[in-house]
Amino acid sequence: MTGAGLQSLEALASAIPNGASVAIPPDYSFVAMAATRALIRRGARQLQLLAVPQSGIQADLLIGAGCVESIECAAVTLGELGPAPRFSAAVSSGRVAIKDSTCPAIHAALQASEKGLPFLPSRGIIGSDLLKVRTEWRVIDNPFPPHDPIVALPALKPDVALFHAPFADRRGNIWIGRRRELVTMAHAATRTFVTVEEVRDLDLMDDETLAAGALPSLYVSVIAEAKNGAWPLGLAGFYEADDAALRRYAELASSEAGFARYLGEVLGARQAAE
Amino acid sequence: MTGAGLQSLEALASAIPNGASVAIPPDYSFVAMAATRALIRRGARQLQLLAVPQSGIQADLLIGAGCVESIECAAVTLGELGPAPRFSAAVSSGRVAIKDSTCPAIHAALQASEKGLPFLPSRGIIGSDLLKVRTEWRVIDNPFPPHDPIVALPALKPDVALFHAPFADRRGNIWIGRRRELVTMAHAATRTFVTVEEVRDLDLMDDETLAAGALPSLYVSVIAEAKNGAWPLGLAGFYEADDAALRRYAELASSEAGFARYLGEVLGARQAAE
Amino acid sequence: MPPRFSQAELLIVTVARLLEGVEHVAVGASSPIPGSAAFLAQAWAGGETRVTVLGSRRNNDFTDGGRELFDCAAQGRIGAFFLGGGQIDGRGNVNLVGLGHYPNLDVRFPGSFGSAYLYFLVPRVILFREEHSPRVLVPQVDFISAPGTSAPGVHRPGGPHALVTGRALFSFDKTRTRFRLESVHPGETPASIRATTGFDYDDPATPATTIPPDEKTLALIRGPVRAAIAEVYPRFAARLVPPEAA
Amino acid sequence: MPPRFSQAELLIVTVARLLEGVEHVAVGASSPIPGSAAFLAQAWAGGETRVTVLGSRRNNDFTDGGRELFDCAAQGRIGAFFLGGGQIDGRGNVNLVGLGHYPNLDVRFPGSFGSAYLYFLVPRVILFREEHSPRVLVPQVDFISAPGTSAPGVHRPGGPHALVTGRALFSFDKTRTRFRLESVHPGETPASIRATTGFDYDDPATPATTIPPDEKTLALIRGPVRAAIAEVYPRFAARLVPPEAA
Repeated sequence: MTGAGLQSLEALASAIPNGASVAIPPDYSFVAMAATRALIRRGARQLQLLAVPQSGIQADLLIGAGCVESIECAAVTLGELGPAPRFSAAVSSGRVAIKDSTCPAIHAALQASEKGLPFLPSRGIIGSDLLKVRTEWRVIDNPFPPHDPIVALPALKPDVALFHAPFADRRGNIWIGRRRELVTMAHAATRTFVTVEEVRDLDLMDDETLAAGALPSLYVSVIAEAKNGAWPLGLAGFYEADDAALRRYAELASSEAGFARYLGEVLGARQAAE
Repeated sequence: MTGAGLQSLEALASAIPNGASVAIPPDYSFVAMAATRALIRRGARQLQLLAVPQSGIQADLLIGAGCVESIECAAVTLGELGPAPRFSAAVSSGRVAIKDSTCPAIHAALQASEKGLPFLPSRGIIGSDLLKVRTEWRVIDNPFPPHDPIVALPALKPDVALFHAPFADRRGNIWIGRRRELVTMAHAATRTFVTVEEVRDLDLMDDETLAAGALPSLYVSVIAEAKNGAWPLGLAGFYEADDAALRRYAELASSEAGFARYLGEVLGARQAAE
Repeated sequence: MPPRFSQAELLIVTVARLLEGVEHVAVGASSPIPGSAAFLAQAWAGGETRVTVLGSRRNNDFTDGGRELFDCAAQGRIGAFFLGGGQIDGRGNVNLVGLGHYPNLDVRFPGSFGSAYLYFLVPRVILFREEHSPRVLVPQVDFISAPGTSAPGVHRPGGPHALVTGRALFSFDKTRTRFRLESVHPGETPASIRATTGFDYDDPATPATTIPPDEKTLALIRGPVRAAIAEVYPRFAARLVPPEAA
Repeated sequence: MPPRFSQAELLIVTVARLLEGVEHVAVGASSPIPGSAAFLAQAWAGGETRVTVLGSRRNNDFTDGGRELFDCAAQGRIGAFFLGGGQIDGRGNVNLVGLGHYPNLDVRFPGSFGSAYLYFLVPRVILFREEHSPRVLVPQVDFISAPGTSAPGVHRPGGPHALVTGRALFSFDKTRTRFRLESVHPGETPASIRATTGFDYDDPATPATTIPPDEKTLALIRGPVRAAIAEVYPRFAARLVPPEAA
């Protein structure tokens, strides 16, 4: 790749400052797990996570490792493997502040930033206690008939969007396929950091079929290569999730001591590769 | 293709009723010109065109042929070939009603329908005379600091979205590549009518690369095959515009008599093929 | 002799019956039984019912990112959806956030997901919770992730249609904002339902017994339905066939 | 002997000078000279300036549909854009709709395009109109497609930066909401500009003459710039090389 965008995984992790608000995708959508481990290795602190709109092992790991000050999300869960233990413990104890939300509210608030708008209206929500605890959300009058009440969601503008993708081209365009929440994240965020399986010597924009799944380099600040960078999660269409590794996480993370053991096992073992 | 979606071009044109509001894409984005000729042949009347967000020869042809009662658009022009003569004449004389708009307002109003919202806010516009002539647009207070005035655009929900695409798959999914205004149009419209160069015996969703550029059949009501269906416009990545034919249109359409001659030449000559 | 069936199979067929006539069923996170029910309804409809399963590649044609499910629902293109709940109360309110006084919860659940939106917009929302106990079915939820009903004037084309638990099937009466017991599952009685339900509800003079799946339906569940659900819920699919049928 | 150059080449270089330091220049519809200027600025910056041309395939990396240009501008990621105008007035208002009393116009123009949005959001909007006459540069436009300035309190990070015509270069003073004559093109005088301009403007004691393109710049225009603009404006590109240079 030409240009200054390509950096090492460590450099990428170091460029995400402590205290940054960081938007992350859901477990089924191109999660930057290698970068997550690099953030833990560098001892990131006080991150303000924004799950778009939910997270799983990524948020749980960062929370367990003490990297997180607050999280805004519609949910954090390990799916079929049960609740996210470090998330549940940290939020119940108040150690990590939570801004409870609902999936479409997070999508809409990012679209507000994408459009440079102060807010986007949203259907639903009225009557939910979310409206009580999210005191910054407003109910306004729909200015058109039937002039019904409608929720106005203030724009969310993350400092950083962070995800993993199958590949970048030599100009720094990223192939994201149909994972278009990544496009919204990148448009909304001030800076976008991407790890990729590989940099390919081609131009995504030369081929309309590939271009259809491309995020233009215009929105991308830093790219780092990370083979199997979504592990132990999968990368849809490229590799499956590592079921045993996820189960191992769910087992160990259920206690603080177990979580520490997991970190020791995984950070050490994968450091060479990453 | 399996399913009831595949029809003849004539059937597709007949299924668009007189008086329908019809959303059409800009000249550079997959315009259903063969279907446009079929609409003229069937004598469509009182169409309410919505250019997303501008149009060229397609709107000019429909207006010249008397199919149009009103048009909402940010612009109609033949580009390097000059103004759109039938549009200019019909709008100046008041024979066709115009709702002047601006490109992002049309995109936003369609996104409002896409989200089932009564309106979407928009930046800009305040101080433009568009706000005076579009009496249904409202200026509301941004409910968040600095509480500045902001325009609320009521949702646009076309009865029909009409466009041409390179191909459909056997399940009725449409490949639209990076022409994503077509996705917004289809999401916003009640029904979507698509002509395609061909129906291919594959499933777009089986291949993540192709899926990235697919509009799911969920949003598509009718598909018809039309070879060179964008002619005389091009189909980006598939064929170029027919420059001579476009020039011929611009020359003839500058007078009503010339326009009638053009219709005679083109509708007759292409009927067999379409 | 009637066929033997599992609890899961009874619940799948019970939920599937509620999906009749729905053109497009969407299935959210952590929903193996509702997902299986959607595939069963699809099989009954000769494949004409569209089923979209979150997290699936084979049964998810969305190409506009995470927001498409919600936009699609707001467009009126989704006929049925499922919600669970750590707590569900007698007015149809659901709690997916936690137990206790927010934010200092005694037990934290994963979160509200899309409930605070889809519950308003999808015409036929089916509440599904296998555990039927006073702990889950409460007089009033600790936190309203999504309300069962809305004040007049609030845009709300959607809402609760039915509640399926491991013991019974309830319908929801939007006018009375109350559940009504429709049928008790085999082995349960009106009294056992009353005893294990924390909220008040209406019941008919003689509640029906939930009709078990017949042989043909069981074959569908153990065949194509199991195959379809296995993609997203492999552990659940592995448990779906009773040992004696293996 | 100074090199010979065409009017188009003079305008290209004049516009390109206004793009210095801009990271991303976007070029809208019907803009061959601004488009060429953007490519010239890109060549001067060693390729580091990003140029997005509407209607181009080679110079348009947008993949989010027609709205992306506008969203991108609203995000602050577009530094410069161009607007024309059937009429432009002394307060920087532009009219792209028509002449006469709306809606019964005497002359209809194509329409406002994205002007009513981009003029508010792009920091450096360059007004470009080759015809410099009292017909085009009027005291007050008949229809304000987009206003040159906004009331205090209206969100407006962008606005007019300069006006380039076939006769002169003006800057725009946002505080005074007036144009200022910066330079007259070769062959023009302060008096000829005053005579052909329908609105009032400020002028310096001794207005400069617009500096013509040098040999090196002309080589860029006739080489890579011409090649790049030919994709979208083939007719314009064909006219770009003066006959004597062919």
